Amino acid sequence: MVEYAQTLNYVSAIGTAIMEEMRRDERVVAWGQDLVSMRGTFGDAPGMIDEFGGDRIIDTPIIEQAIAQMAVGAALAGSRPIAYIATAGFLSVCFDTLFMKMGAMRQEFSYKGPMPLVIFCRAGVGGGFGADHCTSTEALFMHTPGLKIVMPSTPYDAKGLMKAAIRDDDPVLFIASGPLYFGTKQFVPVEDYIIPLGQADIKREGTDITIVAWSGMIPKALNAAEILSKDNINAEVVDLRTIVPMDIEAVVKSAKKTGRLLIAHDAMKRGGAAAEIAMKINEVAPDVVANLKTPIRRLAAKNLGLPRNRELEAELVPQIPDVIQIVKEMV
Amino acid sequence: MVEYAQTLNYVSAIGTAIMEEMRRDERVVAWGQDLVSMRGTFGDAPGMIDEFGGDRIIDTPIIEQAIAQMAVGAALAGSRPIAYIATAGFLSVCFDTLFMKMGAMRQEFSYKGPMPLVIFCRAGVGGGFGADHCTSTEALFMHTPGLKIVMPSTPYDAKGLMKAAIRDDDPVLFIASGPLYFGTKQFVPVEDYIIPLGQADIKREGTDITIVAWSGMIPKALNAAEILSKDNINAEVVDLRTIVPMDIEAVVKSAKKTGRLLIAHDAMKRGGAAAEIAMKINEVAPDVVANLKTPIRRLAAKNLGLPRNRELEAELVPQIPDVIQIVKEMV
Amino acid sequence: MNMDIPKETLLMLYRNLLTARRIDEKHYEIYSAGGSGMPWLHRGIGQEAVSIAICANLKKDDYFKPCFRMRFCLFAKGLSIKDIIASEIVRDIIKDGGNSFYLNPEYGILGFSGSGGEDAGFYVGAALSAKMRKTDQITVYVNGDGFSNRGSVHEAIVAAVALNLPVVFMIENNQYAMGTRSQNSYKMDDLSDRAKGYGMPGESVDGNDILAIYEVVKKHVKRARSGGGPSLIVAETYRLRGHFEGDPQIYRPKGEVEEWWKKDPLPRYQKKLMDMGLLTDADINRIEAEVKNEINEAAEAALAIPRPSYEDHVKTVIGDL
Amino acid sequence: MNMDIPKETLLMLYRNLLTARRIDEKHYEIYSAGGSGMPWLHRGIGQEAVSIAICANLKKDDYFKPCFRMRFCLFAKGLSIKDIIASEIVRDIIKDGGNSFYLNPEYGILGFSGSGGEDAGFYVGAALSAKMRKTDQITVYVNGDGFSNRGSVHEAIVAAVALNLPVVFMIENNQYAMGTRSQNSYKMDDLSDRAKGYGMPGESVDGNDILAIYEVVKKHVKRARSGGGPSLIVAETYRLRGHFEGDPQIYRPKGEVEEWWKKDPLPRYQKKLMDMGLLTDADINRIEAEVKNEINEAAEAALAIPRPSYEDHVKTVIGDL
Ligand SMILES: Cc1ncc(C[n+]2csc(CCOP(=O)(O)OP(=O)(O)O)c2C)c(N)n1
Ligand SMILES: Cc1ncc(C[n+]2csc(CCOP(=O)(O)OP(=O)(O)O)c2C)c(N)n1
Ligand SMILES: [Mg+2]
Ligand SMILES: [Mg+2]
Repeated sequence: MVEYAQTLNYVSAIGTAIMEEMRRDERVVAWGQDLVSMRGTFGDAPGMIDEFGGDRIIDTPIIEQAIAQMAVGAALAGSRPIAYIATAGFLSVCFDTLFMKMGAMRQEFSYKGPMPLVIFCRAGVGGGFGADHCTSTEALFMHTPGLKIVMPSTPYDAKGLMKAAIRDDDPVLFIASGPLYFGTKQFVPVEDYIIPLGQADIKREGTDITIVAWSGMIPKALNAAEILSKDNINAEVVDLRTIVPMDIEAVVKSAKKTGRLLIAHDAMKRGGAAAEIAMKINEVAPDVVANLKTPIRRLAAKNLGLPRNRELEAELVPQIPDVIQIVKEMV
Repeated sequence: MVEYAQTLNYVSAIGTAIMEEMRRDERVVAWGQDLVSMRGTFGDAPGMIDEFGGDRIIDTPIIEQAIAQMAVGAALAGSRPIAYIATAGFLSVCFDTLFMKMGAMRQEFSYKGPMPLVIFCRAGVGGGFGADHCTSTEALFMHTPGLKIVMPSTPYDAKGLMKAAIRDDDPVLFIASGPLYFGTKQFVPVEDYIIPLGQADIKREGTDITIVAWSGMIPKALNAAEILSKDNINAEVVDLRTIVPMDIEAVVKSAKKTGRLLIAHDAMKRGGAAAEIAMKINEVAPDVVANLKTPIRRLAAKNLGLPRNRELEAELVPQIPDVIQIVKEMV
Repeated sequence: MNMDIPKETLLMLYRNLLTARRIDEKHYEIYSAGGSGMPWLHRGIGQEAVSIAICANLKKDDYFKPCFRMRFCLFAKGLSIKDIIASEIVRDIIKDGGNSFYLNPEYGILGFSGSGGEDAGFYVGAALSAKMRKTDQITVYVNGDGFSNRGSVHEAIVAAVALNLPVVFMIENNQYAMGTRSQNSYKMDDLSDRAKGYGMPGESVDGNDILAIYEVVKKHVKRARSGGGPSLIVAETYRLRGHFEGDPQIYRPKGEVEEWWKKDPLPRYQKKLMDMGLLTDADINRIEAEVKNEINEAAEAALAIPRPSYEDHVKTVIGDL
Repeated sequence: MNMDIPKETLLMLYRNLLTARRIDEKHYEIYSAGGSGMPWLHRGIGQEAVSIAICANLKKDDYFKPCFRMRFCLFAKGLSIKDIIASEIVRDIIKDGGNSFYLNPEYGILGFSGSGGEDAGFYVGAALSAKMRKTDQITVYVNGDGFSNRGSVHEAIVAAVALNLPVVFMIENNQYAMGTRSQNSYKMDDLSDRAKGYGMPGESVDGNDILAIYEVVKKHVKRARSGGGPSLIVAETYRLRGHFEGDPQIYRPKGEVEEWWKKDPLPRYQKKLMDMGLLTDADINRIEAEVKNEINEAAEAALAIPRPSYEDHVKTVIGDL
């Protein structure tokens, strides 16, 4: 029986996961900008900075390239680092290391050893802070060899997945959702649990259409599903949770059941993850695709750089009414 | 009547295009590593370095971030720069400027003015030089707002497209194919011609299957098509030439004619351009897709970092026999 | 030493310094009232002397990027105060026929990177373009003590040095980058020693003494304009407010802010001008009233500009949607 | 000054210097013969003294990244010559049970970036890890004069300085980065002034004088190991061959190569040891024969290792294909 002892918001769930792992394994260390000086990064994980700050959690200057690179070196040297890059948009500032080295380097040199590291960042769509702070960048890393990508949508998932990420021997990119940071709290078990990477989760059962989404798109999809249910449209919401590895079987199974498939994400449409997911399903389950009642569709941001303007941003990035509309078109 | 006066290889066709544009418009300038000191970058475009070297063509230190960024600033300041980043793999070294600024910045700030610049680089698959030197990176830029992508496969196209790129008022990423640099020479008109961005070209007419490809994959597709023709399989090869904007109509038209569609590229499969093209076709021409004789397929590199080893690399990246095999599976 | 600055310049500096202060306060007022559309606010109060002194040394078409939190000082480069405020509160400046403080080549504003320091090369590239176009335009490129550490800023300096470009680099050291003290990033007493690593001249200046900055910038701008190549100025100042409005500032030693308020550049310069006999109480009151009036009118006009509509925005951008 | 270096060390340095030279020549021989699988060759002849002197100051588990063209010197860090050659000619070292010179944490080799300088942070991160793990491991990180300009190298230095990490940064200035003379990138007489920009110590040394390098590195390594923090050494040397084999080298001033051949570190050190009475003609011949023999055997063994097969390669990598 699971004992629910704490109600945590999303960011504190992440902080708690990291703190528990730091206690469990002294090789786990963390660095980034203002982790210690501003204390807010790990939410209100109690005592975290007092316990580890300055020693195993350290602040760095504004040097994202070094922050990411140091994780590679430290992981190879025997630590299990968590490197904090504040914003998913800033991943492009240290991109060579993420794209060409972190996952690819061991493959390039046929190296068998572990490279246990987590890049932890926050995707920021919703604030209207402009391209750098708000762009969702997961599609870039989907096209990156050897990098796992975690994008949770709830405190419970965030804690379990962060623990899995830290214990993984491969590099993991953990993209938290900024808008969910201080969202709905959830009971999160005190005891140790992990959610294995590569397992999707059905966040809402339904019969008429499958909506595949992740991270900040999940609450929007769930909200849309609630509203649609009043019109007797019963949507199933599949939360991928990890983009790489991807639980394509779960998607296929759901699509087979509902007969319709919509893939929705905050990131820009052209070259986005939805295209890959759709193609993948065509490859692994052509029969299921052939039997769909309507072609697979995708809902994603317009092919434009995000503006410095919250309302304009909301026009470019899919919102609840957009989900409702496209579902109605499909059903 | 077109007057054929010069036989040029691919790289000299590019150099000739740049030289002609520099003569035509004094705002056109170029910089990068060793353009002047090593002279080879523009092929044997006659007299180019003597005419412009040190003045309008300059060498920089090994500072790719600055090389790319300076193009943005200079373009806004009234020049029409061509910034040379030696290898398409190194684009990840200056990625923030390419991904978040070059195309996105004008959109971020609702800016209407021009930003005429060309990033010129060479994609290197084929050499076995490892991930950094050989990785094909176009999919990253397909997911980039506001950036046009040119990837020619012949000297004729290379010259006409480079001229179009230089005259374009938007930023253009020109990814030349390293393996084609010193490949087959072609008659290239002396007089001024441009090939508009966004027009695909049918490099081989066929009736049984459409192979969509670009850049270094085109010769492989054409070779495969020749071999397949001996088995009475008649493949049509559509050369996209520009990835953004994409001539999706040409692809649809060809697929409608042949009834089968294969998309092939050198880049890694997961999150690659083929997925986007397939999804796009599903969106714009669901009827054509519904009538295909077999599902759309893609042929791309394995989801791995490229090794420092020519033979292994060739195992990971599609070769002529791979094209032949998949076509035979489809027909 | 300041005696050779013409009286009009001295008074112009005063008026601009005061204007900057009041715009910053106006932004805070609008932000606090809510509903304006500003997603956040990073105030620049107390640091205005640096940008104001720089602008006084530049021509309209010189290239200048101030510290991100000092963008509002670009009025001193020629932008209208209305456009400054409209930029900050995210109005449809384009449709209004105005000039955004983010991207505006006519005024030497070549974009602004949210990933701090990524724009360094933009401004150096403009200097290269100016050299190739044989104009006498120069660049002043400023970052805070934090972003100045970034690799892209370094590469931009390497480029400017190697190509001998007319660029004055500046670090506006306000002692903090978010919660990180600059002394925790730099292990040297004088940040302008950074210049020695590139073989270019560098010097530090009191960033709260507007005339001192004015003179140092003048010297470096002159050097750049006459082909002398790049150099570095470090202006020592202080961030009097939190990183953003709402920052609990747990990282501040007690009493530090109070100490720095005593060095506030505005009253300091006011006193200096009074001591020099260039400013009376009556002048002060008159200028204050004029500036306040100007800013109130500008703010009202800015607030009256509609937010950009999706349709108008999309018209300004390229690409298939 | 060199008199306190033990005789065995002096002779070990000689043997390693000679071995390095002969490995480089062996690589050239194999490359020229063709068919080995080497995709290209960037020779390091004439620069060997730097890496050999560094290795003599390091323990097996210290972190060390040499200049990319000097990787073959890693035999002096403990790798077998067979593994060095096998790495260079792209054999299946993993299956053979050997150690690649590209990525090998056991020997302090933490990967090698084809985009030069991108690995700077890897090696600094290892130093941070060592500090956190409370070991006494240190890092020596070397780049050429070219890659040393990159922003990622700068950020790695900023990190090492801010966090006071045990890292000795080095620039191996062989006067060229491909066709670009280093004096066209750096506008200073002494490249080690770069250190001043970070507030860390820096010094230059004759990169063709193995004992001079040995002593300078010893000093800096000791400083790093005892918690003194990062520093910079610039070794002045020369690239005697083209950037790659086949480079037409149109950028070289006439006679320059010939001048630098006169400063070749190998005969120079040989003469010094003879002058010191530590080496006779007979010794020289004996060592030469031993080294040659060792390398020939290693090369033969390396060439006998099969190229990696696709199946074996894929077994070592993760991810769905
Ligand atoms: C590349 C990048 N990293 C991190 C941030 C987040 N960030 C915004 S402002 C800031 C501090 C900047 O410090 P400084 O340059 O000293 O300017 P100041 O805030 O003091 O004016 C940081 C870290 C960012 N915007 N860009
Ligand atoms: C980021 C990056 N830019 C460019 C290159 C191409 N390149 C390979 S070696 C080299 C020159 C390096 O010069 P230096 O660091 O002085 O080393 P040296 O060749 O003199 O040993 C260049 C530019 C590269 N590999 N990586
Ligand atoms: Mg600051
Ligand atoms: Mg060199």
